[in-house]
Amino acid sequence: MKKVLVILLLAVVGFYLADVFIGIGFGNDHFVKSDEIKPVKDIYLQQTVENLKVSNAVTSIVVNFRGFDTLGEVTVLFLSVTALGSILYRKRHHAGDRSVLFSASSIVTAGSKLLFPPILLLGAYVFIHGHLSPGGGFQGGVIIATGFLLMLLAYENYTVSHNALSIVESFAGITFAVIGLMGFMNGGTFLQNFLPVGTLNDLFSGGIIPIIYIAVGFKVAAELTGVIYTVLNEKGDQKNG
Amino acid sequence: MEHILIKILGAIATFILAFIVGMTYGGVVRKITARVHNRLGPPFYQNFIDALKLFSKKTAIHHGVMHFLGPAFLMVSSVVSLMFVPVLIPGGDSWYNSWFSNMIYDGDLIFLIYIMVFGSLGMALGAGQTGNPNSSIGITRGLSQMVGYEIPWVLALVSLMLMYKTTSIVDFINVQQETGTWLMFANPFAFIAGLFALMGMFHYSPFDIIGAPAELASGPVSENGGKFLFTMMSSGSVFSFVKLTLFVDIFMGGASNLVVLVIKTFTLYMIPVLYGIVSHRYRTEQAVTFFWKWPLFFGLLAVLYAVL
Amino acid sequence: MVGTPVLFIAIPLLAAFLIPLLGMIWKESVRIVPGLVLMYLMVLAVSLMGHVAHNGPIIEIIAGWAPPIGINLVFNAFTGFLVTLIIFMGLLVWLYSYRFKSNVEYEPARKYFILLMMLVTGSTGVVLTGDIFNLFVFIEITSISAYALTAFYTGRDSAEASFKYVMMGSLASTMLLIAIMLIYSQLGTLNMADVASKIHLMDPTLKAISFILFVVALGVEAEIFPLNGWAPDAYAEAPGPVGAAFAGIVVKAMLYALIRFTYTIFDLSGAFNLLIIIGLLTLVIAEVAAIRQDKLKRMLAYSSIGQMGLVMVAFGIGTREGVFAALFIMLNHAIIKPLLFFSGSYLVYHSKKKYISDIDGMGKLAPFTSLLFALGAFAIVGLPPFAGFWSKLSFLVAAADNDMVLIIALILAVSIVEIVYYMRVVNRIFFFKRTTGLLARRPTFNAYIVMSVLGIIVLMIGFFPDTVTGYIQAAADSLFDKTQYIHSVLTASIQ
Amino acid sequence: MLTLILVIFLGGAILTWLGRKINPLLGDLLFLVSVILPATMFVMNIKVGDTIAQHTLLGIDLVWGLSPLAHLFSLVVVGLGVMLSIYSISYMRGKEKVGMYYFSFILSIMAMLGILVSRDWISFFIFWEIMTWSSYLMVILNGKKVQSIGIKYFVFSALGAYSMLMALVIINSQLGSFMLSDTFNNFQHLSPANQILIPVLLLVAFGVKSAVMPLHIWAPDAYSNSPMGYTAVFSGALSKMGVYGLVLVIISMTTQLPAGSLIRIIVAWLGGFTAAAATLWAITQDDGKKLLAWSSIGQLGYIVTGVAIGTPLAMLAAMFLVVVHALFKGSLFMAVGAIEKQTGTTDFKEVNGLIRKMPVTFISSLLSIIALAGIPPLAGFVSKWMLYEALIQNHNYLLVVLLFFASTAAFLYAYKFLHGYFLGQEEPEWAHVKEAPMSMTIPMLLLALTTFVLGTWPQLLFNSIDSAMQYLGYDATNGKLWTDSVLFSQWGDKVALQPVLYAIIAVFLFFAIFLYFKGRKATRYVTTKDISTSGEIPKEWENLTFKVNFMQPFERAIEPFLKRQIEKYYLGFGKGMEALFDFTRRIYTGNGQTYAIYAIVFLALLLIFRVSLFG
Amino acid sequence: MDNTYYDLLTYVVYGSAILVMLIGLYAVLVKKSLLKIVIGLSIVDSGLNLLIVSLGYLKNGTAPIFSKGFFELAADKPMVDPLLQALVLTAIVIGFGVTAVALSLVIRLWRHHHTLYIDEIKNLKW
Repeated sequence: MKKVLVILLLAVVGFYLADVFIGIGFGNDHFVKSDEIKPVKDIYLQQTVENLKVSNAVTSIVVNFRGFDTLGEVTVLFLSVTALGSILYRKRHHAGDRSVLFSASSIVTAGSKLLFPPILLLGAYVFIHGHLSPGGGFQGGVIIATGFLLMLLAYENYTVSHNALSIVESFAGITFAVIGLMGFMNGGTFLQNFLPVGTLNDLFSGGIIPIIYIAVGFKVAAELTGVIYTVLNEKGDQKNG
Repeated sequence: MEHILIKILGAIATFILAFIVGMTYGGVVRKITARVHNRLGPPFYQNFIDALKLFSKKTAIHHGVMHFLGPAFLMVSSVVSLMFVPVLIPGGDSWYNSWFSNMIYDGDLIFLIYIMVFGSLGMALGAGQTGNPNSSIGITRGLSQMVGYEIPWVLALVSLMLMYKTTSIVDFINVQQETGTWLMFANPFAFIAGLFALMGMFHYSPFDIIGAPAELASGPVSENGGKFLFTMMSSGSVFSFVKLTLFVDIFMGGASNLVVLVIKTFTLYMIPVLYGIVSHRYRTEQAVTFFWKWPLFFGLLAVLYAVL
Repeated sequence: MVGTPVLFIAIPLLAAFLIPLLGMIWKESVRIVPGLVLMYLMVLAVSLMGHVAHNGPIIEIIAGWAPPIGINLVFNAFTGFLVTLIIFMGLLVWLYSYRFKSNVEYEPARKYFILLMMLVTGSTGVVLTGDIFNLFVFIEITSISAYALTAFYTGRDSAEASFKYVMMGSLASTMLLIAIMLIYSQLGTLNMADVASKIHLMDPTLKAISFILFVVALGVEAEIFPLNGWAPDAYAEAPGPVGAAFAGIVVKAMLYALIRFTYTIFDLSGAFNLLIIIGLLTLVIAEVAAIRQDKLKRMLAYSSIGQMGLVMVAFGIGTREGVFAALFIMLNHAIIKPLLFFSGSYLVYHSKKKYISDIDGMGKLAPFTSLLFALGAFAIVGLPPFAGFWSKLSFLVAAADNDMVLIIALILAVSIVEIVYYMRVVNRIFFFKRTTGLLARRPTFNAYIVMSVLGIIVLMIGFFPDTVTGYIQAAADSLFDKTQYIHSVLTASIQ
Repeated sequence: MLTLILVIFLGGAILTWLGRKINPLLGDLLFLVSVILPATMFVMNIKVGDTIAQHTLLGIDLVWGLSPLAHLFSLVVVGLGVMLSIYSISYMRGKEKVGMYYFSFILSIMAMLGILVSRDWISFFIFWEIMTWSSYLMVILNGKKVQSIGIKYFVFSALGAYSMLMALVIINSQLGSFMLSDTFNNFQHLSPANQILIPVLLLVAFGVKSAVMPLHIWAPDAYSNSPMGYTAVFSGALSKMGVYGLVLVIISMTTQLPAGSLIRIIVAWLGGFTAAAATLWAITQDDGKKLLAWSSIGQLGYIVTGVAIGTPLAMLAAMFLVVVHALFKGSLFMAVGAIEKQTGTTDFKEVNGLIRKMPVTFISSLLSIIALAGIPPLAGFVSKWMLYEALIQNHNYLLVVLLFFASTAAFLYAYKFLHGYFLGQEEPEWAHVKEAPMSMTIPMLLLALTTFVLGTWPQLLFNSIDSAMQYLGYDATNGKLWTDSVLFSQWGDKVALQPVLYAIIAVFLFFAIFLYFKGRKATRYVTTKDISTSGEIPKEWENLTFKVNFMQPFERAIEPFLKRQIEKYYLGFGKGMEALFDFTRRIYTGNGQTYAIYAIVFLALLLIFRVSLFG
Repeated sequence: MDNTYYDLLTYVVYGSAILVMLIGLYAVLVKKSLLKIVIGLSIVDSGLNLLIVSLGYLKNGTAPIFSKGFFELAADKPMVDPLLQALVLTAIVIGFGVTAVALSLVIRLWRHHHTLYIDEIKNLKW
C-alpha cells in the first residue's frame, strides 16, 4: 500500500520534473532568447583562453572563476573527514582492530603492491595537468586515494599515519587559502591571479591555477584516504561477527 | 428644625402603636391556633404578660459582646424599617395621620426591602456568639429561607414599580386612592407572589423550620432569656406590624385611619396564620425550592403582566 | 577598515586548516584559536557595519571577476546585521563551550571546535554570498558541520537524530541543485543580482517550479512545517551549546536564504502568501507539539521551530514593517533561545533522560541559572518589559496594517499555548519541591559570563529597544530595496 | 517625576529582593521604603494632567498623564498598597519566598499606577502585562497547585491581554495612533466591523481582570491561593484595573455605537449573573479565602453592572463601590490573613470562636461585613442603593431582582464568614490564639473605619468621582451628583445619610445600652460551653459548634445550579485541546522515512497547486 | 543529425536521468534498511548529476578544452557548457562528503542498535 502510494507520489513529482526538463530541451541553446541574457559560460570560454591561458575551461572555472566554490568544496571534504572522525570516535579502550572478514589472497597483495606506484603516479599526472586536459585536483586526488584503498584492502596491517594525513591535508588547505589571500597583493581581490599566466597549453601556464589544483589534489587524496582509513578501522559489530 | 421634636415624638408614637398592635396580634394568633387545635389556649393579652415578665427578669449570664448586640441589631432593623413605612396615609382624613409617616420618601420601597433583611443578620450574630448549635442551625435555615422568599417578593414589588414607574410607597397609596382599585386586583399575580413571600416572612408553618421548637429548642432564640428575649419578642412584634402595614399600603390601598388599618392588617394576617395552622412543616430546601417554583412563576407572571 | 568581507570566510578556513597542525604542537590551541578567530571576525563585523552605515554596501569581488562573471560577497546593512548576529552568537557559543568541553578528550575537542567554527563560517557565507551556487556550497558546509555536531555525543539517539537530519538535508540539497540548474538553464547566470534583474524574462511555469524547489530545499533547513521532522530531534540530542547555535545561527542563515529568494531574486506575488501559509502551519504545529513535551530541550526545540514560523509569517506580510518585525523577532530569538538552551542544559545537567520533571525545585539549588531561564521564558513569550514583547508588538502592528485580523487572532491564540508550556516549566523550577536527589551543576565561569551577557541584552532590548531598532530598520530597508541591491552588485568593480 | 517614581518602584523591587537575601530586616525596611516613598511622591506630586511624562520607544510615543478617572483609581491603589505593605511585613514574617513576595508586591503596585497614568495603549499594555505576571508570581507563591491554578490564571490573563493587544494593533492600523484619546475621539472613523470588534475585544480583555461571568473561573482560585496580604490588593485594586478599562470602553466607545446599548445591556446582565452566581458559590465555600474570593467576584459583578448601565447615577454607584469594595474587601482579606497567621488555618470547619481572642480583627471584620452586605450606616449601602435606583430609573427591573437576590444571598455568606471564624464554641484547641500584631490590625481597622466614614459622609468621595465622571463626558454637577438620587432630594442639599445614620445609631444605642447597662449588673460571662442544650452542659472536649455542612439546606436547594459549573466546560475544552495537541504532534512519527515522505508530498502538493499559488 | 533524433534523445536522456533520481527516491522513501537509504540518496545524487551534465550538452558539441587538437580539428564546433560540468564536479564532491557522513552515522547506529531496520530506530519522536 505504502509502496503504491509512494510510487504514485514519485510519478507526480517525476512528471513535473520531466515536463520541465523536456520543455527545456536537450542539446540546444536553452537560454531565454533575449538581448539581456548573456550566458556567463560564453564569457568563461572567452576569458579562459584570452586572459587565463588555461586550456581546460572547466578547470579555469573550478579554480579561478568559481574558485571560491572550490574552496568551499575542499572545506566540505575536510569537514566530512572531521565529521567522520567525530562521529565514529570512541574512547581508546573501545577501539578495536580493523575488521577483517577474510584475508586477501596473495594475488591481490602482490598485484596491489605492483599497482600502487603507477596509481600514485597517474593521480599526480592527472592533477598536475588539470589545467591542460580533462581531470584535475579532485580526480587526481581520488585516483591516489584508490591506491591507498588498494593497499588497505590488500594488507591487513597496512597503516597510514593519521598525523601525516593531517599534515598533508592542512598544508594543502593552507596553501589554497594563503594563495587566495595573496590575491590581495597589488590591490587585487581574493583568489585573484598574481602570477604570470604564460602561454596557452603550456604546463606552466594559468598562473595560480595549477598550484591550487595541485594543492587540491594533495588535499583530496589525503582526505579520501583518511575517510577510507577511518571507516575501515571501524571495529566490526559484536553480535554477528 | 422645629419639626425634629415632633418627628421624634411621632416616631415614638409609631413604635408604641406597632408594639401594641403587633403584640396583640401575636396573642390573638396563639389563641386562634389553639382553638383550631382544639385547645383552650392563652388569653390574647398573654404576650403582654410574657413581655412584662421577661422585661422584669434579671439577666444572669451572657456570652459576650455580640450576645448583647444581636438583639439590638434586630431591634434597629425593625424600628428603622418602621420609620420608613407610612403607617397611615399621609394627609389622610384623621388628624394624627402625619404622626405615623415618619421618614417616608420617594424611594423608600427599595430601602425597605434592604433594611428589612438586616435584622436577621444582627440576630444571627447574636445567636452565633452564644455557641449553641441549635441557634446556628436555626439561623442558617432562616437565612436560607429568606433568600428563598426574597425573589418572589422583589419580583412582586418590581412588577408594581414597573407598572407605576415609582419606588415610593406613598405613590402606590396615592395611585390606589385615585383609581379606586387596590393593586391586589390591578396586578393579582404580584399579590399572589407577594402573599407567598409574606407567608415566608412570618415563619409560620409550613415555613417554621427556623424555630422548630421540638427539634431546635426554638432555634435562634434558644440561648436568650430575660431582657434579651424581651427585645427579640418586641422587635418581632414590631416587625410583623411593619410587614403587614407595608403589604396593606401597597396592595390593599393603605389605611386612612387606625380602624381601617387594624381591619386590613388583621385580615391579611389571618391568611398565613390560618394556612399555617393546617399545614405541615417544610424542610428548608423544600421551602426554598417551593419559593422558587410557584411564587417565582407568579412573580414573573406579574412582571410580564406589568410589561404588557 | 580592518579587512574585507571575504575574510569572514577565508580566515576561519585558514584557521580550520591550521588547527590540526597547531594542535600537534600545543593542544590547548584547538580551543583557543577558534575563539581568537571569532573575536577577530566580531571586530571585523562591527567595523564593517560602521563602514556600511556611512559608505553604503560593500561588494566583495572574488578572483578579480566582477559580477555577474565571478562570485561576489555582499555586505550591506541587512547581511551585515545578520553576520554580526551570527558571529556574536558564535563567539558566545564558543565561550560557553570552552570549558563545557574541558572534560572531553583532545581528539573530539579538536573536532568540536573546528566544526563549530565551520558552522559559523558556513552560516556567514550563506548570508554574505551573492551567488546562488555558492550559497549551495555554504549551505552544505553548514549542514555537514551541523550533522557532525548533532551526533557529537556518542549516545545512540544523537546518531539517530543526525541520520534523520542527513536524510532530509541531502534530499534538500538535491532539490536546491535542481532549482539552481533550472534558473541557470534559463538565464545563463548564477549571480543573485543578475538573476534578480532578469527573472522577469523567465517562463512563469519554470519560475514557479524553481521557486517551489527552492522553498522545499531551504525549507528543510529553515524548519518549515512538513520538512522539520529532523529539527526537534537534532536540537534535543545535540550538545547544549550546539542546540543554541542551531537556534541562534543556523536557522537564521537558512531563513535568510529563503527570504533572499522570496524578496530579491524572485518576483512572484504569491510567494508571500505561501510564506504566510507555511509560517502559520509551522507555528501552530510546532507550538502544539511543544506543549505536550516531557523533555526540556525538545520543548525548546519545538518552540524554536514555532518562532521560525512566526518569522516567516512576518516576512510574508511583505511590507517594510513586516520585514522589520521579522528581523526583530529573529534577533530576539537568536538571543533568547540560546539563553534558554544554555541555562536549560545546566538545569537538566545531571539528569539522565533530561525530563522536564527533573528540574523541579531547581530555583533553590541553582538560583542564577534558574533566574536566567525564567527571564528567557518571560522574554520569549513576549511579556513586557522584556525583549520578546517589542518584536511581537512590531509584528502585530505590521500585520494589523495589512488587515490580517484572523492571522493575528490565530497567532495570539498560539501565544497562549506558548505561555502555558513555558510557565509550566518556570513553575516547576521555582515553585515545586525537589523530587529527585540530583544536585545542580554549577555553571562554569564562562557559562556565567555568557548567560549574563545574554540576560543583560534581553533586559536591554526590553527596556531600551531603540538601541537595536536602528540597525534593524536599516537592515529591513536594505532587504526591501531590491533595485539598489541589484544596482550595487552589478556595478561593482575592484576598488 | 512620574518616570522617577516608576523607576524608584522598579529599583526598589529589585533592591528589596536583593536586600532580603542579605538580611531579612534590611529587606523589610527596603520594602516599606520602596512602597511608601514613591507612593507618597505620587500622591504629593502627581496632579491631574494630560501629559506628565513622555518617552519614545520603537517609534511609538509613550505618553503618561493622569486623568481624573485614573486619579480616583490611583487613590485606591496607593491607599491599599501602603496599608498592605505595612500589613505584609508582619504577615510574611517567617514565611518562605518573602523576597519574591516583596518583589512582586512592589512591581504590581508600580504596574497598576503605570496603567492608570498611561495615556497610550502601548504603555497601558506593558504595565498591564507587568501587573499580570507579577500577580501571577503571587498566585503561585505558596507552591500549591501551581500548575492548575497558576496556569489557569495566566491563560485567562493572556486571553485578556492578547485580546487587548489585538484590539490595540487594529486601532493603530485604522487610526494611526496608539493614544487613548485619539481612539476615543476618532472612534467613528473606524469601519463598522471594527467598531464592533474592538469594543468586544477590549471587553474580553477587561472582563477577564474584572472576573465577569464566563471569564471568571481563574479568580476564586487565584485570589484564595495568593498570600492574603496580597489578595487584598488583588481583589481590591488589581481587579479594579479591569473596571477602569471597562469604564473607558463602555463610556468612551460603546456610547458612540448604534449597537452599543445592546452590548451594554449584555455586559450589565453578565455583571448581574456574575453577582448572583458568585454569591451562591461563595455560600458553599468552607474556606474563608475562597468565600471572600467568590464574594469579590460577586461585588465586581455589581460594579460591572453599574458601569455597563452607564447612567450618571449608575456610574456614580459603580465608582463608589470601586473604592468601598477595595476598603472592605481589603480589610476582610487582611482579617483572614491575620487569622491564618495566628491559627495556621482558614478553614471554617477547623477554627471558630475567635471573637474574644481577636477582638480587633472581629470588629473590623464586622464593620466590613456590614459594609459588604450593604447595610445603611456603612458605605456599601450608599453604592448599592444608588445602583438599584439607577437600574430602576433605567427600567432594568429584572436586573434589579437579580441583584436584590444576590445581595440577600450575600447575607448568608456574610454570616457564614463571621460565624465560621469568630462565633460558635470557643475551643480549647484555639485557647492560645492571640490577637494579631498591631501592624496587621491597625491597617485593617483603618480600612474598616473608612467604610464607616464614607457611608456616612459619602460626599467626601463625590468630588473626586464627579471630576472623574466629567472627564468621561457626564454633565458637570458641581459635587451634586447625588441629586440624581431620591435620597438626596428628600433631605435637601445635605448630601448625606446622617438622618438615617442618626436614627439607626439612636435606636441601636438605646437598646444596646438598655440591654447592656441595665442587665449588666448581675450578669456574668459564661463560656460558650455553658449553654442550654436541653439542660445538659457539654463537656470540654465535646465540640458542639455547628460548622460542618453549614449551609447544607441551602446548598441542597441550589444543587441543580451547583452542578453546572462553567469551569467544567472550560476543563473539558482544555482536555479536548490537549488531546488534539497530542494527536497533532504524532505527525512527528520519529521515523526519518516518514519525514522524507512529507517532504516529497509537500513538494508534490506545491507543484500541483502551483497555479493557484503563483498564478 | 535530424531533429526527431534529438527530440527522442531529449526524452531518453532526461527521462532516464529523472528515472534514476526517482529510483533513488523510491529507495529512500520505502526501503527499510538504513544502508539502502544511504544508497538511495547517492543514487539520487547520481541521477541529478546526470541531469545537470546532460543539460549542458549542445548539438554537435565538443569538450570545453582548448587543447591543440581543438584548434586544429573542431574550432567551429560549439563547446558544451563548462560551467555545468564544474558545478557537477562540486556537486559530486559534496555528495561524497554527505554520503560519508551518512555512512558513518549508519555505523554508529549499528553499534548501538545492532539493526539497520529503520522502523526500530525511532527513540526520538513526537
